[in-house]
Amino acid sequence: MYKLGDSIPTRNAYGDTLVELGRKNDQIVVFEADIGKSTRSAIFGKEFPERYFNIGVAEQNEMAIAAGAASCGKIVFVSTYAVFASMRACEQVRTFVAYPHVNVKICVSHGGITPANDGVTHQATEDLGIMRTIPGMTVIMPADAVSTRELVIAATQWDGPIYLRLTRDGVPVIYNEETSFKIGKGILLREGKDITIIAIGDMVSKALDARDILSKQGILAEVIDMHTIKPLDESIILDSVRKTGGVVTVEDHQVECGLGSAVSEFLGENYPIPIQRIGLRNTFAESGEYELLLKKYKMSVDDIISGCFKVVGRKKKKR
Amino acid sequence: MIDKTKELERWAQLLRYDVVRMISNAGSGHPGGCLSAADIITCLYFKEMNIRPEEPDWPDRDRFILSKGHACPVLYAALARRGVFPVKKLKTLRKAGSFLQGHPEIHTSGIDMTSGCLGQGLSVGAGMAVAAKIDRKFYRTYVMLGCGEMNEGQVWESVMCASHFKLDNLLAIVDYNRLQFDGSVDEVLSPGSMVKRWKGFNWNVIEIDGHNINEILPAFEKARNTKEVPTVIIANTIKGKGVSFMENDYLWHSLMDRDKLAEKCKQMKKDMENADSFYAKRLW
Amino acid sequence: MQTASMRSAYGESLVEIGQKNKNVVVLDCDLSKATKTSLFAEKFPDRFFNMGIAEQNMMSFAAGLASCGKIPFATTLAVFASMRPCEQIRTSICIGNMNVKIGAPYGGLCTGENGPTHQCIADINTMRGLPNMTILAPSDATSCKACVLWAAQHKGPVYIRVLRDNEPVIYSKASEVDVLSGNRLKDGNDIVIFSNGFTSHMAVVAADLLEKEGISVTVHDIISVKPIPEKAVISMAKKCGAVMTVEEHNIYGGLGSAIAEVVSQKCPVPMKILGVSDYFSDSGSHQSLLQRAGLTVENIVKQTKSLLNKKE
Amino acid sequence: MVDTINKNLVSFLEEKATELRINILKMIHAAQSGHPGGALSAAEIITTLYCHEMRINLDNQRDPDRDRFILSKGHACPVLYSVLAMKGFFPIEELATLRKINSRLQGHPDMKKTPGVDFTTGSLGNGLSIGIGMALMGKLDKKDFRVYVMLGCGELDEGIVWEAFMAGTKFKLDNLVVIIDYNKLQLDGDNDEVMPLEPIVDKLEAFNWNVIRTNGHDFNQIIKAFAKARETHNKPTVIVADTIKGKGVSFMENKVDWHGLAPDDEQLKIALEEIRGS
Repeated sequence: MYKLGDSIPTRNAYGDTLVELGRKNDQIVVFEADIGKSTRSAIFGKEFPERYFNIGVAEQNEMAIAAGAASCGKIVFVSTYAVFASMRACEQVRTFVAYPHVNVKICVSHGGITPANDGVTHQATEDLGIMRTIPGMTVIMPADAVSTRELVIAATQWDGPIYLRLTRDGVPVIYNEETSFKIGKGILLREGKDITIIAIGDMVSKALDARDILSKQGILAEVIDMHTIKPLDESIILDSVRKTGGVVTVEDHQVECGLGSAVSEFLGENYPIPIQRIGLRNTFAESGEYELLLKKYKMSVDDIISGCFKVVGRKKKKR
Repeated sequence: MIDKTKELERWAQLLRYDVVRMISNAGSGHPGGCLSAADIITCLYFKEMNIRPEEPDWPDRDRFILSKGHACPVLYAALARRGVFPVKKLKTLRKAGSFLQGHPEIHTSGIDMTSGCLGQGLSVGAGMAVAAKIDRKFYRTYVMLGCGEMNEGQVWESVMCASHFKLDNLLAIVDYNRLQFDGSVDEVLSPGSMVKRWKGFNWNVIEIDGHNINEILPAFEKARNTKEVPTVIIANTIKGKGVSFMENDYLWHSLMDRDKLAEKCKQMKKDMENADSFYAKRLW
Repeated sequence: MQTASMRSAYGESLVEIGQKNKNVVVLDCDLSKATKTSLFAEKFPDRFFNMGIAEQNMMSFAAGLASCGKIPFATTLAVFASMRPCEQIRTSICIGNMNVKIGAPYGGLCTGENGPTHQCIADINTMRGLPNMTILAPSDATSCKACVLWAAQHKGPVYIRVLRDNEPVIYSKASEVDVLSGNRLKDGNDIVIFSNGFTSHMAVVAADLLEKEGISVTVHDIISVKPIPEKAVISMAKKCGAVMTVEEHNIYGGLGSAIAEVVSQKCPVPMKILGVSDYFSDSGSHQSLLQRAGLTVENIVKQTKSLLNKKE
Repeated sequence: MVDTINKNLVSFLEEKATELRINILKMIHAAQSGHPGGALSAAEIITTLYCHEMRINLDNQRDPDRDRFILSKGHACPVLYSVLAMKGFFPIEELATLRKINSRLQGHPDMKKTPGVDFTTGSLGNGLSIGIGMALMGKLDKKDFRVYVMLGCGELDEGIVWEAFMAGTKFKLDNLVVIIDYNKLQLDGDNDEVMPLEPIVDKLEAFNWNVIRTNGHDFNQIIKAFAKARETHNKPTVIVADTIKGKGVSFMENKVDWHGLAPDDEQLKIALEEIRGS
């Protein structure tokens, strides 16, 4: 369905998958907050108008309605932008979705700085961290269209709430359709021995690019796609760092609270080694082209590479 | 000497051109809601509001909050045309490093508050109006809301609180173009009778044609003379007003076809050049 | 052991700064009697605004006030001050770096009997991702006062997590409290415990017990979770070679996480994060809930010993 | 239409409401914390719901066809727990464990812990949205269950409530009934001081709901209001029930301080005497 290397916004894959699921399972219902055309949930709405509810620009209401619907036995998908689901409706997610542990799948577009031109108000760069601290939440960001499809399907079989973050703009397809995905299990994309790069979402393909360049410079990096940051796949991290002894985390998110933080917490308690975190450094980004923003905010392929060099250097110093 | 109405209409037309030019240049943005608001914004910035373009932070200035922040190109155009910053800066909309962000940001000269996440502007405006009352200052606060925004609960929270605090120095304007992102407001989440709702929350309500300058200006005046209660102007407008293929088409909420818009832009420019020397010297 | 009420200290400090600075205004969402902003309301009715139960409106409203030169203290229970209006705090306050102070009494589990809907173990994290935000979690009534005084002077958004009643008094004078760097409550060499809020006092008691067994412990009270006092943290982690964090917050995303980020980047040493292990708690007394979470002196002692075994 | 309501029914309900009030006070006294004022003001409405109006199934508590009730003003849960115990969802003795560690009766309602609680609540303003979700699914599945949501008047300050009022209209949810326990007091004082709600009926009508105003302590009126709601099609109904906070205990009535305060031994004694005597 999706060709390797094609640039596809993961929100598109989400919309397509919803329709596919809707055909198989009539218990799936979808709620939208007036941006169905953009989140791609409208595709589902077109085919299943009776199971599609547009709540209007009212995300808190949307979330609590979804909770009520889920309590009647439905598998409920909620679509809106990441900023609005995680922050506008933050408390509703916590109190009415997570605390009662109902089957609501919050699938949100415009994650990270991928809505590049729209500017800060529409770039969710704190959401993964916020969702991660809510007990009972499962937090996911797929790296490409293929994994989006697989993880959205897996979400329907998962018991309990899920927050799944999508990109607005295109990201390259990196998986072929044989790869199997499990919620909570990271994917070892490339093997290596000198350093572990743990990446999530749109940054996974950047990590792969960095690895290619690094290998020419004599550093073999292991690359892990940590599509689920909660629950964190601890064993894949441990297995890898026992070999490499150093970690660089890469995320389209604030370096505080997100993937880098989750990995730091885990390794701090279990296997203290040098870690470098790549992401937004306690600042809001701005409007502009995606690649230029990555550069300006030190999240580009070059920055991943220099992060790797730093950690490798510190490893040596330690010895 | 041309009359005031005619002059304002010209400025409004120029702002429409700026909007079309800026968005086709940026390659993304929200033209529909800019064009529906152009006449009101013109009346605010070229007549009603007390501001100092050379001193945008003047403490006694009137404040304006574009709660429907995605329509910021029209606001940027008004600020540039009033001389707050050079018109040539409009070219940089949505580009990295530009102070003209995709949604308004308080650090931009002339922007009184960050917005873009719908439904928050009226709360902010109420805060400003209260601050004026505490300080016994006479500046007024204007907030423009989109009709889709009225879905947001926070709007009703602020509607309630503004009448509770008797904020007669606050004016809300609803750009009632009846279309939102996913379709018509009636389809998405019907606002029922807009007038009845605001009245139910104890506001002074004035309904006007939001493209008729001879209705807009008197409404502002009436609002200024109303004491003890806040006023809302329900301005009936047309989304995409002034560009035939955009009018009343909800798909043009955001940029649908860049080439078509660029084409239109060229044509507008040509028409305006020929029409009047007022425009000719101001085009870019 | 002397105790005092942190929320009372919060209310009283508001009155104090209100007297000095007429730009201080206080907002509340129908909880002024619980949050003690009622003290300010009695004294300065013209500068107090009860917003009703409308937290989102309160935050954007506060941003509007701040843009006109006021110093608003927007106050409501921690869960409704951090999570309910999270996006308003981001968009209206943090993006523009507005001078709004958020007072958040009833952080952690201290509203015990009211149950999980009112307890808040995710507020610190919810605020921590937001650029421009300063997050303060004082550990007693005195340091709470110090935080309010500091916040009024600081330009930019500040979140102050306040507890309820009967917190042991740690500091004698507000002027002694170092809000930004934190404060060394006890000095030792074998391990450093970073803590804040209600648990700082426990950490000191635990350290005293450990000392009798020949284990020397540094206890550092970290009031500012963001910005985290990086230099102090690193120097102590280096000196002691083992780090424990204790807080009344989820083990994910809070003080422990902030320390882990710094330590892992600058000097990886064995660590233990003590807190609420990522679950929704229950109704019950504050003490019983702390016990269930393992936030007790006994557990701190036990965990310290097991962490020391991991030290190289 | 019920023009004449069976007198026996009314006296039966009155008896039950008295029992509820006694239980409410006893349990809050035992917990030494909780919110008596808003629990007492809701007693007649809750009694009517559970003992007359609603279809519940004790043999299958989670029966998908049951009517649902959501106490959006979750802090008033002692009244809900009392009625659930009275109906037999759990033993009446359990009421004494309110708010204590390991109890099934949390300080605010928890659907995963307490039998008979249809949804978790406690943070204000959200219950109506949840009810809308349920009512929508009822329509989708062509089931005939009804959904009842009780809001406190202070909750109308919350924006999400107005979002929900809009959505209720849009989806024409005639299987949904909202009851506003309009006791006109909230934590910090009366509505007019904190955030005025009047003209409340105009507001609700402007959101295109079927609005019924009634006396929330008069069983005849309450029963009729529910019946009228059943007869209304294509739009949801909201019942504005005028009530008295702390109703039934003279020293609590209309006293804002009793929003969240537990009676001591002496106060409990007087209160119980008053309720039993009336």
